[in-house]
Amino acid sequence: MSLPAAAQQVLNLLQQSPSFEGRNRALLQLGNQLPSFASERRNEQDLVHGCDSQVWLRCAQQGTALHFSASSDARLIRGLLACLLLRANGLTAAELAHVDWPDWLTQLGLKQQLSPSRANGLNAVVQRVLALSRAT
Amino acid sequence: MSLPAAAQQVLNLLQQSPSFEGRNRALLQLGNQLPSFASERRNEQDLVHGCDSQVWLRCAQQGTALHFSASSDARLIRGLLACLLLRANGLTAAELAHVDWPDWLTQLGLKQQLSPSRANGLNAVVQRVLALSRAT
Amino acid sequence: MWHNDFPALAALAARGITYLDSAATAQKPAALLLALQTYLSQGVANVHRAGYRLADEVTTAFEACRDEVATFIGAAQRDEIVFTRSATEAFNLLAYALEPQIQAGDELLLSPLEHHANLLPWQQLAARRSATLVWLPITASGHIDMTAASKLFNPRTKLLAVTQLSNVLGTVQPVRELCALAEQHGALSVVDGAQGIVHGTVDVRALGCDFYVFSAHKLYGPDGLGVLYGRHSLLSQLPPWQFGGEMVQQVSRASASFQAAPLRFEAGTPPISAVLALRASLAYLRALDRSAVAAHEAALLQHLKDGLDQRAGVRRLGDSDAALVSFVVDAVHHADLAQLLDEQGIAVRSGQHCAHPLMATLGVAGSTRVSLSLYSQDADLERFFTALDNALALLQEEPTP
Amino acid sequence: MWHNDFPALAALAARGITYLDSAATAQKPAALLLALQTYLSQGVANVHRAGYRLADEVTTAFEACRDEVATFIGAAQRDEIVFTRSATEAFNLLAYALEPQIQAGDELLLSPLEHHANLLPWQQLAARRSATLVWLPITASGHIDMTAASKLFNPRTKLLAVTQLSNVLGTVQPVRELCALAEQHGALSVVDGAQGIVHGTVDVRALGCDFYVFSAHKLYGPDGLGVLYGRHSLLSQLPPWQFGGEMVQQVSRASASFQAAPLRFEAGTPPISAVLALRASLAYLRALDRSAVAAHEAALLQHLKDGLDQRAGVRRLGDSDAALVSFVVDAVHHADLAQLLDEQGIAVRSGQHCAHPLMATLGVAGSTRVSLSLYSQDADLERFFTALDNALALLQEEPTP
Ligand SMILES: Cc1ncc(COP(=O)(O)O)c(C=O)c1O
Ligand SMILES: Cc1ncc(COP(=O)(O)O)c(C=O)c1O
Repeated sequence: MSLPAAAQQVLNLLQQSPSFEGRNRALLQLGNQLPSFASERRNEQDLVHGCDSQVWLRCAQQGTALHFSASSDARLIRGLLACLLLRANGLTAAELAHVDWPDWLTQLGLKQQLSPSRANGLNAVVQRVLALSRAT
Repeated sequence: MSLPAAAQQVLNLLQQSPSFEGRNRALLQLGNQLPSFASERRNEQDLVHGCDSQVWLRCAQQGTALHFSASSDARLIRGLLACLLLRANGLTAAELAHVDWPDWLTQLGLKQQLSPSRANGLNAVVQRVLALSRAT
Repeated sequence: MWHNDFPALAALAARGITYLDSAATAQKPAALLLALQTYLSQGVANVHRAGYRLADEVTTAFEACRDEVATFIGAAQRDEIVFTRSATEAFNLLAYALEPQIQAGDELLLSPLEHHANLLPWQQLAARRSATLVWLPITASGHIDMTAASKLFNPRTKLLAVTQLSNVLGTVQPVRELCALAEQHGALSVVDGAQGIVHGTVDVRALGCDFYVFSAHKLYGPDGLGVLYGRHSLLSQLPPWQFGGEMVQQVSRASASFQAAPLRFEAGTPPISAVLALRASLAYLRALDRSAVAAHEAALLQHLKDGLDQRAGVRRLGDSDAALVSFVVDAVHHADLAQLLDEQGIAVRSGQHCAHPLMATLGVAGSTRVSLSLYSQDADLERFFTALDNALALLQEEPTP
Repeated sequence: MWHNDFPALAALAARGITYLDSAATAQKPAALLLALQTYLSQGVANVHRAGYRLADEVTTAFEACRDEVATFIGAAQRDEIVFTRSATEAFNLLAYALEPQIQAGDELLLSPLEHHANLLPWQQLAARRSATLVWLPITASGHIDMTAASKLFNPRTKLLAVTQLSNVLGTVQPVRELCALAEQHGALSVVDGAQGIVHGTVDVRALGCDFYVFSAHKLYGPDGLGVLYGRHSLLSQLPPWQFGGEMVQQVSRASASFQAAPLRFEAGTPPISAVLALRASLAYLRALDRSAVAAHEAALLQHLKDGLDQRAGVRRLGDSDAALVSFVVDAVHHADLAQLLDEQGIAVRSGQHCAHPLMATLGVAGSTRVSLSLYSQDADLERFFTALDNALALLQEEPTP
């Protein structure tokens, strides 16, 4: 399964900037690009539990392709969300089920962030992505 | 404070027989000499709690001197009780308060038996002896 | 053979102590000591909702133990495993959390073999809810009488609580059959695996029980840690019992919402190092040839039974199937025997073994219990028998008149 | 200076980790590791009603810890000390055991500073008994407002539950004055000493509290162990809460009678090795010059406060008196800050610190908490500040449009 173009871009970006500053500045930029949820769309049912920041996630279907939108009140978390979404968006539910998320985050140098015990809740977000995709 | 004669005797007896067999045979003999409680006198209020065997203890006064009687359904425990009583009987409440029980049991080679956590309850018996003597 | 894996045994041997009380608590394998030492010397952290990598590592290791316990007992899901302070706490959790389900007139079915831990919480629950304890009769050999048992189930039966292996008689109980009966009658089943899990492979799904409880310290693990297994569909419905940090979702001044099971039952800082230590013990056990262990323990048990049966006046209680034997001696008080065995360095249990009703049922004031483990050896039993003979020689002597 | 006594610090340093989360759990002194290793490698035994010398020795050591805890906190009697799984369990024990004394309409007085452990058990109790939680106001500095507090006591006040030292703000509370008010009004007083005991000498009689609670793991002791102190006249009257072995006197099929306190509250096998480990930690602490420790911690705290106050956008929450500081940064999310600090090896707490109502009161979603201990050093704070500056440089940058 080849990478979506957007995912390839984020991969290049993060691999080019392995330093603490570079990586995090890149993440912050990625987060800024995330379309921000209008506050009236931040409803309870889109809230992902288990995150230390508030994370909203919703899913829309275009044909068989799924499109996720997400936001958070924390900027770095938004960057992490962007990394997930750029990898997920445009895939079908079947394709999504086969994404190797730990591998993806390892490639980005962000593997640690996916641990189930992390307060950032990234693991919870991935679970929600999969649950939403199964529900479509 | 000099030892009562009966206590001196039991001390001699146990010190003469330091072996496992000798000491325990002596204890069993001492226990046999303990005047046995008639079963109707084995009432609840004389029962000493915290013993793995059933131990009864009562106290009588002759002038200022205290006389304890005790029994148990376990023979070796009876022997241990005898060791305590031979040391205690005939003393006044004031004298009793000054008896160094750990030292006495150490002299007899039975110090271990007095530990508060021992299921034999010897420590509980000593506490009851003191409580009864204070109550007179 | 395995006994070299348990450093305390050499230390005890050097002091002339023969440890035959593993049913009370087991000695610990070197692997456990190492795991504890490693954790405590490399950096501790509190678990769950980790904000930094040390906490993440510790939490991951902590949660890995949950997986390993689930595998060890054949649970269907990791979130069926709750960590408690002890088996005792697990029973109390159940008795309080199930309270709303028990109504006046309901019947709780218990065996007279139960350890106080699997008796008193139900006795108290019954008192609080005006429910009735109903007793499963046992046979002369110390087994629950299945014919009689099957007649005791009825529509009022709400709960069955039975031990898998009696801590006094060493008898293995027909738990699978009883749980099946409970299921047929719509009653919940609680199995006390405190002893059972130590001496056989456990598969909670094959047993068919709703809840299964054990203590780590008897399973060559650390003290201060128990495990409650609960069937997911039931456990996830139980209300929380203890309240505090980590088990909540939202808290306001007026109210609170709670995590899903198992976290909702693990209020506050859990016994983290004990959980990590249990993980090491389970890894140790998993690496053993468990059928070789079973054969070893069976041979020791036979040796023990035969030896006792050869001694005049000695009477075994029930007919042990595994790991431990209780006995009484005619005209000898168990407390006297305990004292003389102890003087000779034999560590065995004496008394009522936290099972007063069973002792009353058997009509004995107390007994002496010898219990075995995978690290026990024939030489331990030889030393025990020598000490027993010495003790009985004294205690069975005619009293000098 | 004392930091060489804590083996984990070198291991953490070697990994580039700076541990500033001691309020969550403290690293352990070498003395504790040694005590555990000794116990586990020399032979373990279960405690109480010992039939043999190994069990007697372990029980004696176990009970000696009770004496040492009593001395450590100035209790009048050793039997005022109950061992629990944690501070959390101690609060739950109290909230259940005091339940019969709480009637509909009674008031329980709490501060909004309370950790969930000293809030949720009372919230639940209030719900069960239709009692009311009444909240003590706090000042801007994060201290309970005594003028306001004194007006809240009234004849319906049945219980006061307050923390000695806030785990979020580091503020020391006027506990002695509050307990005196409680006594005047015939209310029971419960003090949460989980943080307080770590950073000052405690004398429960001088405090005048009825109950005092702490966790061993924050006091340089083992996890899996808490302590409940209860004034003898009160503790001895409380009904038991958990039921099982060791806490009983007599048990029949129908009923049971129980030991006196503290054993009646210690059902089942207790966390024996943790109790022995706590004993080692207390011995270690007793040997320290505690005024030197206090001076060291005070200097570190000042260093921390000054450093934070120098940074633009950083706002401390409350005005800490001891050991820990929480802060927020304008326009920076605490979760983002946590992540960047962690990446630089700084282990600090981030979030709501198990004190949701306090965060709501303060109007913040979360905060970053730096907490100190006797083994903390100025160099730890320097590393923290460097990391903080690096993180804020990124997070306070204007977002590229
Ligand atoms: C059969 C049985 N159940 C329950 C228990 C209670 O275990 P714990 O004291 O570890 O809670 C024991 C331990 O003696 C036991 O043997
Ligand atoms: C003030 C306070 N109270 C109670 C607790 C609860 O302690 P534990 O989790 O050890 O039960 C904590 C620990 O975070 C605390 O800081």
